[in-house]
Amino acid sequence: MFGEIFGAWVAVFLTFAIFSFLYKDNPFYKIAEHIFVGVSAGYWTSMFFWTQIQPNLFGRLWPSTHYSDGIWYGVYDLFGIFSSSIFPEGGIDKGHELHLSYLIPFALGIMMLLSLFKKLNWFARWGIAYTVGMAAGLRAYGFLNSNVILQIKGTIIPLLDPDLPFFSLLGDSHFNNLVILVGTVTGLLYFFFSKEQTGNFGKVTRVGIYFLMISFGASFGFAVMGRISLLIGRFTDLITYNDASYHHATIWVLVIMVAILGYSTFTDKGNSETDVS
Amino acid sequence: MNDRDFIIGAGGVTFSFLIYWFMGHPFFIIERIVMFIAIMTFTGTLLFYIRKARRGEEIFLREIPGLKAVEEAVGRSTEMGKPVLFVPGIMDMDQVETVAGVIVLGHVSKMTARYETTLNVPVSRAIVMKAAQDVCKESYLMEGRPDMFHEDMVHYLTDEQFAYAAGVNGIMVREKPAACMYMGKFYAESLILAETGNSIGAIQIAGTASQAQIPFFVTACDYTLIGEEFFAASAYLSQRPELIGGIKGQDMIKVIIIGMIIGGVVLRFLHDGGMIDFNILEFLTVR
Amino acid sequence: MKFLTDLILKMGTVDRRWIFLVIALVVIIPLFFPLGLPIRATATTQYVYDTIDALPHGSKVLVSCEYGPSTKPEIHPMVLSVMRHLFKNKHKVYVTCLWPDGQFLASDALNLVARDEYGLTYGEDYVLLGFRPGNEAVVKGIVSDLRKLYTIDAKGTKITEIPMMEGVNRFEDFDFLFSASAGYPGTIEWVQYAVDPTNVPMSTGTTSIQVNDVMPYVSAGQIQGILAGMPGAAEYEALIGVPGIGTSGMDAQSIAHLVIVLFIVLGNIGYFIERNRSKKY
Amino acid sequence: MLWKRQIPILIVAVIGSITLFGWFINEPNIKSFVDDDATQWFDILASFAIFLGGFNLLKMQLQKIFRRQRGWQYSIFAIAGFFLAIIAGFFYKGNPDVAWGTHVTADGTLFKWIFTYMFAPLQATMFALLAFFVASASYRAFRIRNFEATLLLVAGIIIMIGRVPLGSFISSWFILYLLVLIGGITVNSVFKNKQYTAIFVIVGIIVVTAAGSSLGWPLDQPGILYLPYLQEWIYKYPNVAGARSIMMGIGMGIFATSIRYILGIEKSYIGE
Repeated sequence: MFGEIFGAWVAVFLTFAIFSFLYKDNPFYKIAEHIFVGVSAGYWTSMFFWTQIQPNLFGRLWPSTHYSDGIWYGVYDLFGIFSSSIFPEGGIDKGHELHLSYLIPFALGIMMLLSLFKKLNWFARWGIAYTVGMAAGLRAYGFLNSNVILQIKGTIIPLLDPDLPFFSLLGDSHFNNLVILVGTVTGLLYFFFSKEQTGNFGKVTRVGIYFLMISFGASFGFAVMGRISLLIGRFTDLITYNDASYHHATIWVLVIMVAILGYSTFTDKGNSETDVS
Repeated sequence: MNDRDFIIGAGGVTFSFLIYWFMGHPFFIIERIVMFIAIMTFTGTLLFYIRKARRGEEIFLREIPGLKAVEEAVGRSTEMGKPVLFVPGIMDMDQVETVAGVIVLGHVSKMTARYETTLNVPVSRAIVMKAAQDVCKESYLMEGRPDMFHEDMVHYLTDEQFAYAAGVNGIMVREKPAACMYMGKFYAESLILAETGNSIGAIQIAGTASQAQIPFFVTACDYTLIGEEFFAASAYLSQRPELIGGIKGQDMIKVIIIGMIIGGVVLRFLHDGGMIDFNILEFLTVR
Repeated sequence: MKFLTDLILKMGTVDRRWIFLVIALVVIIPLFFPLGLPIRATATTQYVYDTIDALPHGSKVLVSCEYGPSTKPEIHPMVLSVMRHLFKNKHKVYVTCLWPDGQFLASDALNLVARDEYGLTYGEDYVLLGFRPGNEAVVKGIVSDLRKLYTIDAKGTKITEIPMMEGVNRFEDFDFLFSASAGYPGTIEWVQYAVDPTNVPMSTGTTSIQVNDVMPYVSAGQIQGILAGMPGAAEYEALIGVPGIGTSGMDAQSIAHLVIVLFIVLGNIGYFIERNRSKKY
Repeated sequence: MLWKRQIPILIVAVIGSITLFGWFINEPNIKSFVDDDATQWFDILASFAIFLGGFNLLKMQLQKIFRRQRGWQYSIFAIAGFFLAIIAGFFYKGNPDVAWGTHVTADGTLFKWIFTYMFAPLQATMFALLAFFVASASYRAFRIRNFEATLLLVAGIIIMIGRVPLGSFISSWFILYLLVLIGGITVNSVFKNKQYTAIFVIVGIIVVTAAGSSLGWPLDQPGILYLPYLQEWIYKYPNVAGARSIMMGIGMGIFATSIRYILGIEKSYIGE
């Protein structure tokens, strides 16, 4: 319970410290920002180690199912002296078989880490090359299939469908289908670079840009919506932490912080501070 | 690689595939044949135009208004005696957009060298800083003004998104650049940058492919290079044949796609009308 | 008239901290004094509801949580509502996460809905498979062989020892996918690497900002409906009849939108006045 | 040069073609590599890359402290935060009942505490800041400087109002009156004649009022002007058309870039 109440106070402090940036750039904000940078780096590192490297790499190199007294597990036991939490006695039991081919990604990974040294800078390239190659192969297919071929399919509208009304505002209709067809084709033509956008072609591409603008308008509306939602979520949390069971953390932190910031502004009045942000 | 080698290579691949095919194509997932054809056709188109460009054939690219405005903006800064600010996005060099932004920077720095205008490039990644410095140095050398180049024109602020945005804002408010350019990958900070630039009355030109950020740039900047336009911009300015050829190749793929859409509508019409058996929708369904 | 135009122009140069204050107030006040505006489902939300409602009882449903604390206000209420709907219809729920923080939020949601509200048994009615790094590679892994990727669940139990995992070996063994996604990796990767190649139906709930990236898939029938941001969550809450965070946020959301629209209009009036004046002189 | 240049290019070419053509080949060995191992290797490498990022951060912050650069005091907080998370991740679970490995996800551990009370509020608040910036930008920067920008802002406003509950209270007749006024402004700027404008506005108001009272002012009729319907139409049709053309463009761009990587035409990933 103490952990929870203390946590609430920490959370409230950090929240207000970030919000204080709206007033001006100040030490509270800078502290919170730096804590954020540090904590998130450590957080990701631990998270990825325990969900990937330990179970899926070490778990395949030294699975408990193949545990024996040979040299291979001798190496493992040696590691175990340093950290019995990462390398528990008797091999790692994550349900994997022994796969020595995983020494390849292990080696690439170690090379990536060694690239921190200036002289071995290029060591990272092999790992990056693997990542790039793998992503390129996967993405080329995925994007071509879902973003191109299936979108072509989605744009092939039925002209001959007796059940479809000609006009209907909200349901499917011939008119709405045509809007999609015309918008998609003209939009694609707008991104045509090897032809001057003049004359009739220019008129067509103008239609295309109008469709793009409507789409950006919708993106804009949704972006505003999302940002407001996040703010609502933040305030809801702050209201929760203002509960008596958290000793009214929100209001206390707010009052103290405003007092300190106000005081510092008051005393700084004479200095020509040009820290604009 | 000359033409003969290319044709021999391409022909060899096609020939061996045909042999494989007529041997009963073991292990081939036949349901995905459409994708296979698409990949082969599109790759072929791309390669064809890249090679064409490399051979030195003239390839026409239309003018992009935002790009023309770049030179005007630099000119205006010169007249007013104010600096030019260039922001190459907040992501690292592994993003295609950052690379494109740095290539554009190369051309902007050539202009500032020519006009003797101050250039200011705050960056948020160490690797981008190195790359941007190299590019600017090269441009100033090529314009014969190495005396005007100093490494600090490209400077690192911080990796953290909002801290970086705040830093750039500070620069804008203090130095009041007459032209601000945002070319690269942007996230939520796009809005903060464009708003501040707007409030100091600078000419603003943006270029990005981040769809969610384009609206903020379109509304707050004078010119915006949208999505593909931005990639084309780097090809356009760089004049590197493989990039220009690639743009032309992508244009041709677009022609194929539009042809497929319109042809598909016709085929569907014929199918629905009972005139042909071929069902285009089924054909395009890949499992 | 002159007074009015001067006032508008003067407001144009106002310190932006006043604007910040206005926004803070219009969001906070409705949270304390709700108006209770009625919520009406949009077509895409209704589509998600109908799709889930039509699943036969006891279907195996994969729920994938791809969001973190930064987007929790938008996505979390959707996950809660969809889970309530799924458990009410007695489906088996399998939860995976493509984002590491998604796992915490998913386990919070399961604890709240499955354990506390419905009193279901872990491993028989629901299971938290947890997070694996690798983005689209994880999706591909689930499609080809789930058991190779997930040898253990989030609690460290071996998959082979979980009763409800019997007969579940790959993505095609699921009847439905719901992706609660806040970006990359998320809905788009599920569509590209899982749904398009296998034909398993899916619905999605996304952050507002992502809606437009996903809409073409919905329109082309690759996705069965979409819950769009916090309003989408509120609509789903209204459909299943259990109001939650989404519903309570809608008043604040409405007012804040209205105020922002007013800001845009006022700002533009000022812009026009200024432009006309500079033309005159 | 071989090690630094040729081998990386070869790796990309080989791995890229295997993963690309693996989609088409139904041979058990290749399939199991492409579907499982290749992606697993990728995952493992991604995890190492995260480590690299962590070390990089540590290096930079430490440098800042040792060189006493501006604001070095704050770097202490960054390093403290990093080590706090590392300690919770590797050395101190905080809950003896939980096994190593599951402690990063289970309840009641120090790691989870850091997530709930530090990481989550910080990340969420950083994003919530944007609500304020969007408001200020909407007041100061979003100008209808040309037709395109007008289209964008109008579509945005319709979506914003139409999607929230408030939108369903705005009668389509109100929008009609608004349209009459906007029409009046247009007439005024085209003809520059106050009489024409006045006539247009008065006639418009009379027509709308007459139509409204004869129909009994239904809230959602005519449907095309009722914001919830209108926003739904924009969202499902013109918006999808525009978004789809961008999506196809991006899809093609990524396909083309990937192919260039695999064929070794593009080598920017090794800094060329």
